[in-house]
Amino acid sequence: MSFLLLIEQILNGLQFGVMLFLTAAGLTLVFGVMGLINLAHGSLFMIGAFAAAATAAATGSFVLGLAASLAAAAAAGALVEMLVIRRLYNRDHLDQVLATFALILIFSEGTRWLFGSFPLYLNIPLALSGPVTLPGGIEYPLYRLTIIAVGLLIALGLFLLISRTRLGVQIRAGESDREMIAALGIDINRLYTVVFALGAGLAGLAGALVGAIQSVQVGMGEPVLILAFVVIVIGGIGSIKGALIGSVLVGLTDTLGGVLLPETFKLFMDPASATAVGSALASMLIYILMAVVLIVRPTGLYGARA
Amino acid sequence: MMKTKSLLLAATAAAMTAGMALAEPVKVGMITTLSGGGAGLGIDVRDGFMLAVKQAGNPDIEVVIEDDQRKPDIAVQLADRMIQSDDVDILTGIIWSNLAMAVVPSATAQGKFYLSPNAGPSALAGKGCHPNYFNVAWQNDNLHEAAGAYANSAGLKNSFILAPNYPAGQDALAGYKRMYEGELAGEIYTKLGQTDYAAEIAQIRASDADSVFFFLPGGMGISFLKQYADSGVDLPVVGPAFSFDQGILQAVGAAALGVKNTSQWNKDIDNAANKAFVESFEAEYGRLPSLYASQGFDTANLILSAMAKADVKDQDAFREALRAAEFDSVRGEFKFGPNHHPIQDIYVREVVQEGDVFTNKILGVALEDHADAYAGECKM
Amino acid sequence: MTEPVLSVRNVSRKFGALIASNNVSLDLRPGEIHALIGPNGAGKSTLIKQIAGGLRPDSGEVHFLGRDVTALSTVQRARMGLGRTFQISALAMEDTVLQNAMLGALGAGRRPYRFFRPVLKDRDLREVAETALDRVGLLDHAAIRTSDLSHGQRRQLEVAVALTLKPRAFIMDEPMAGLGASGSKRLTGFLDELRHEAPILLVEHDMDAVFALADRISVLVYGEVIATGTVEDIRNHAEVRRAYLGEDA
Amino acid sequence: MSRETIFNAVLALGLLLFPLWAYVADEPFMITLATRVAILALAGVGLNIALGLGGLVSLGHAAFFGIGGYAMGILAHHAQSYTPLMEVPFLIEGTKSMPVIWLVALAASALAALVIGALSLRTSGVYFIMITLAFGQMLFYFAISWPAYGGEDGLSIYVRNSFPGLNTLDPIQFFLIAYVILAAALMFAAMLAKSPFGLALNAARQTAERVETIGITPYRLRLTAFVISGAITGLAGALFADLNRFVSPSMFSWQTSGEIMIFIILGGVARLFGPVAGAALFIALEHVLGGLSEFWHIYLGLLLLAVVLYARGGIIGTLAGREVAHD
Repeated sequence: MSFLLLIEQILNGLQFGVMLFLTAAGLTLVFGVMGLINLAHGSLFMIGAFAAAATAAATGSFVLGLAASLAAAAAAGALVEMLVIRRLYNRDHLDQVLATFALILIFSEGTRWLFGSFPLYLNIPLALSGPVTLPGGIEYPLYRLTIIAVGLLIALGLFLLISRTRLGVQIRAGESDREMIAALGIDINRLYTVVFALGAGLAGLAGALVGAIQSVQVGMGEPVLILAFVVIVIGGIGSIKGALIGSVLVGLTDTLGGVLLPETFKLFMDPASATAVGSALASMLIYILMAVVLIVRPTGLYGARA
Repeated sequence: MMKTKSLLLAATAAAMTAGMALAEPVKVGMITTLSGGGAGLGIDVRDGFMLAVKQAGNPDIEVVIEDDQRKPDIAVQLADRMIQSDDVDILTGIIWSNLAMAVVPSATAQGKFYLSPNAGPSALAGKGCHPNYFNVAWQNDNLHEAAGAYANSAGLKNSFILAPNYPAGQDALAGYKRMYEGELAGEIYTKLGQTDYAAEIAQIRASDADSVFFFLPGGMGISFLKQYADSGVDLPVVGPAFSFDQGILQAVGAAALGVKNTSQWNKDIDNAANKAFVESFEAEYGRLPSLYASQGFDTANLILSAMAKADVKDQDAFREALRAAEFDSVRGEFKFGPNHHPIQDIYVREVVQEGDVFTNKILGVALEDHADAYAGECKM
Repeated sequence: MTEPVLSVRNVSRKFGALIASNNVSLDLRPGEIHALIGPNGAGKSTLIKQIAGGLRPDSGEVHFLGRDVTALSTVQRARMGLGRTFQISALAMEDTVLQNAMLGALGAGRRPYRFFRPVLKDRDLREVAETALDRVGLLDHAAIRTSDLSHGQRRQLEVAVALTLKPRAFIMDEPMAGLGASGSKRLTGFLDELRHEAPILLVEHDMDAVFALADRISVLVYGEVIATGTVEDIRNHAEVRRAYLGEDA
Repeated sequence: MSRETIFNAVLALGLLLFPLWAYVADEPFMITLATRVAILALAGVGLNIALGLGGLVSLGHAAFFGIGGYAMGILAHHAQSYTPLMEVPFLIEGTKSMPVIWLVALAASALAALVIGALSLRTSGVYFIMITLAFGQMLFYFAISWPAYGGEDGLSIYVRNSFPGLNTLDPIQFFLIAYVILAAALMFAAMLAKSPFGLALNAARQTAERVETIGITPYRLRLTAFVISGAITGLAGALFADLNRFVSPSMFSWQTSGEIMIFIILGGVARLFGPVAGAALFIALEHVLGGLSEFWHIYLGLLLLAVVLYARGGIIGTLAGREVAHD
């Protein structure tokens, strides 16, 4: 494999990682502040994609679609938080798992009821379509570069939000000590609703951004959910920094593993079985990565709490 | 999981169409995917099937429809119920090969007929064939073989081929290679359910391929096509019809325009039965029929044609009637091979835009009177 | 002088910039009650953890029964006969008082991997557990759910569980807390007897109990032992009065 | 007798009488449904030992369920095709005998649980949930892409495996096999909870520190519980495969792990009959709601939500109230 191709694949891994980060950030935020396992996070991702597709189809504007994804997912998140999630903070993880699993069922079939069983159309805006030539002669899709940029901007925004704003102070207080928040006179119900809606909105935005180059269909959120969990667990639950590093690690492992493993096996096997064995191993690779990280560091790379 | 929509068509239609002499009613159990991500395919099969039943106006056919949720164990459970409790004569409807493998062997072993409107795993065409199993769609490899044949005739010499790493994917690449005579620029198995194909597309770009063949059903195909179109790689793409089907094309949009794909059916096949089918389907459901709908439609008509000739309780006679396949297939000519799989023409289509709608038009025949590669292994 | 049962030798432990234990040395001799006192945050709990095995010192050694146990786990030290009670009750709250005591007996018997016979039908274990409960005065409460006990009763149960192990030395972390006057008087009397079975390293805030019971006292301030001596020595120790008792007075 | 004991007895009797009624009324599918309940409840009983008694929330029990299933599938596949399982270093033939298959399923899943548990138990809390999920996913992807035994298509067994003296193809006889095994597992679980091991494990869940200070290693207790738990779930997997006469990688999927866990939460965590009540309710709901609408998942979701929010402690917790302290 040429050096240039390797660079391009590393870029692809990075890009995949950033896409994962967009979904994982909201999940880790909600977990860190509220201690809530939210299986329905993938559904919010799906809601964002559907809202964007519907809006873009109606208005012809991708940007409006993005705005709609953010709004729809945040609204759905706030609604769910007030109606259901709020009652679950003091429950153990098992109740949260069951309740948010129930939410997946409701969201998935509700979406199918509203939008039908066929995938929706959502494409990237003309201005961002097609490849650009990078230094070194790599042709790379502009939209994917945009995703990398947006993802990094959101990461930066989250760091600033948490380190520099009043909301960030409250979030940090919430992570360390719930009683302290109440003592500080902060309306904890409002804080939780806001954080949950923020996490949901991020998931929705990710759904719209990613949906433009994937398939907008019912059930699109579940594989993403599992990957997002893998990411935040590797990074350490509750840590935005961990989520970013975990995302990139998973993105690189998955992409490079899929490319390099079959090549490696070809060195000592016939090509057909090398491809088969290499691909099989590659599909297990991120889970192997996660298991190894947890065996070495039982609370993830940046997880503080046991 | 059990939605029972018993559709006992009005007995008042006892005015009776000609040829409905045999009064023994036939009970059909349809197990198909109606909820979750893959529901579109099952809904199409169901709608096509029920359209034919409705048009026949035959009061002697009763259809029980159930949702398998694309889960093998649910499909088995439904089959058990239909066989044990509903006492159906014929089972049909399954979309996915892995579900078919779960249901078909035991259903046929229990003396039921199974007519496949979509899945055609090689095991059931070869060593595992059964007198009571009929495939009305295709053997899984057929469309891929046709794609290979088309690649030869189009002068493609160096294909890059990819499919998900699971049995149907492995069959797909094997099927393509069976007919294709050129070189392979690369051969990749992707992860089942994969949504991002940047790495694969980079490999395609870096190779010296002159064409791409892929089999990525459902959402995987949509993702691949969108990302491929955006990558700037402009090698010609060939694939089986599954990723260019009516239900999917609207979601892919312009990214699919011009792609050549192989199919045993298209809405512009020129015969009376097909014209009537396309028109009546659009009138009934307000959308264009898909490949899957056509297969459901043909399956129902095959059953109806056999009912007209034999009593379902007389299994040997009914089996002969099915094997004769004397119905007006929307594909034109249709007959069964010795292993009860179709011998049929497979066409090359191109994705085009008609007004706002993306659809396919036929370019020519890729393989004429094509049978499958496993018939020889079938002993029955 | 007899060989000490337990000895802590030059133990130090840091958490970042905080020095939790600074070159601490102390020992526990047969038959004695050695009280460890000090203001909150002096590093008593950290020291206890290093003795019992939950935490490894950065440097220094812990010896128990003449053996260097610094590298041994809590479980190994417990099996050698180090009995411990917790400051914040570590009891199975959903279980009955008797079950908690039997748990101790089970640990002492070293045979927890039995899957079939109900543990409550094991006469030997039951006898050990009931004897221990009787000694702390909880036998009447044997069938009560532990979470329904008062705080004082939970301390008693802590002691009872430690008793079932028949340890060679006790480490007790504030057993008097929450007991009330009569309760702590009874426990004081009980510990006074108990020292003849095995010596006790006693961390306690109740100074009346400490002065009544202790043969020797060590005072821990900012992770350092500033004084060790008899009750009289400590009462008269100028630095201790200043650093510690002075605040109390 | 406590209310929970009465409820358990009613449930046990009901699960036996329902298929007997179906047998008399000639409703063989109802027998199949009851068999499904019994087998899935068995899987739940297995998980409940880790989850309820040991506090080990495993989202990877599909691994053991699938291994049990494939133990059946692989052995029966070789027996069916008259090919040996392996020839070197010594000959192993396939088999169609249920007892042998069960033993292999138990042993294989116990071994897998030993390895997975030994690594996973280094973590705790949510990390434990996720690392067990990771192992389940590894096996899932392995099963899909491993062509020798059918990959995603799975393995079909044409005739159900045999049990000496019984006709396993007769639904009621197969039901009775499953029921007896479930009953045995419940008895074992009840005994385990009261045994010395159960006492120590239960204490380790509540206060690991205490267990250490009495000289017992919590890690080993938990690992033992995890192995027992995995083995029982593996046995359920073998029976489930025999019920369907089919195995496929979907038995390894994370949804399967989730479903087994949901039976327990629905029924009542750490309740002896929790998995039975949960599996029965879940399957009854599927059966009834499935007939109402194409979008019946919405109703199922709403019902599950109602149970979490308003029926705390699951069905048994609601009906029987707070658990009485043992003895």
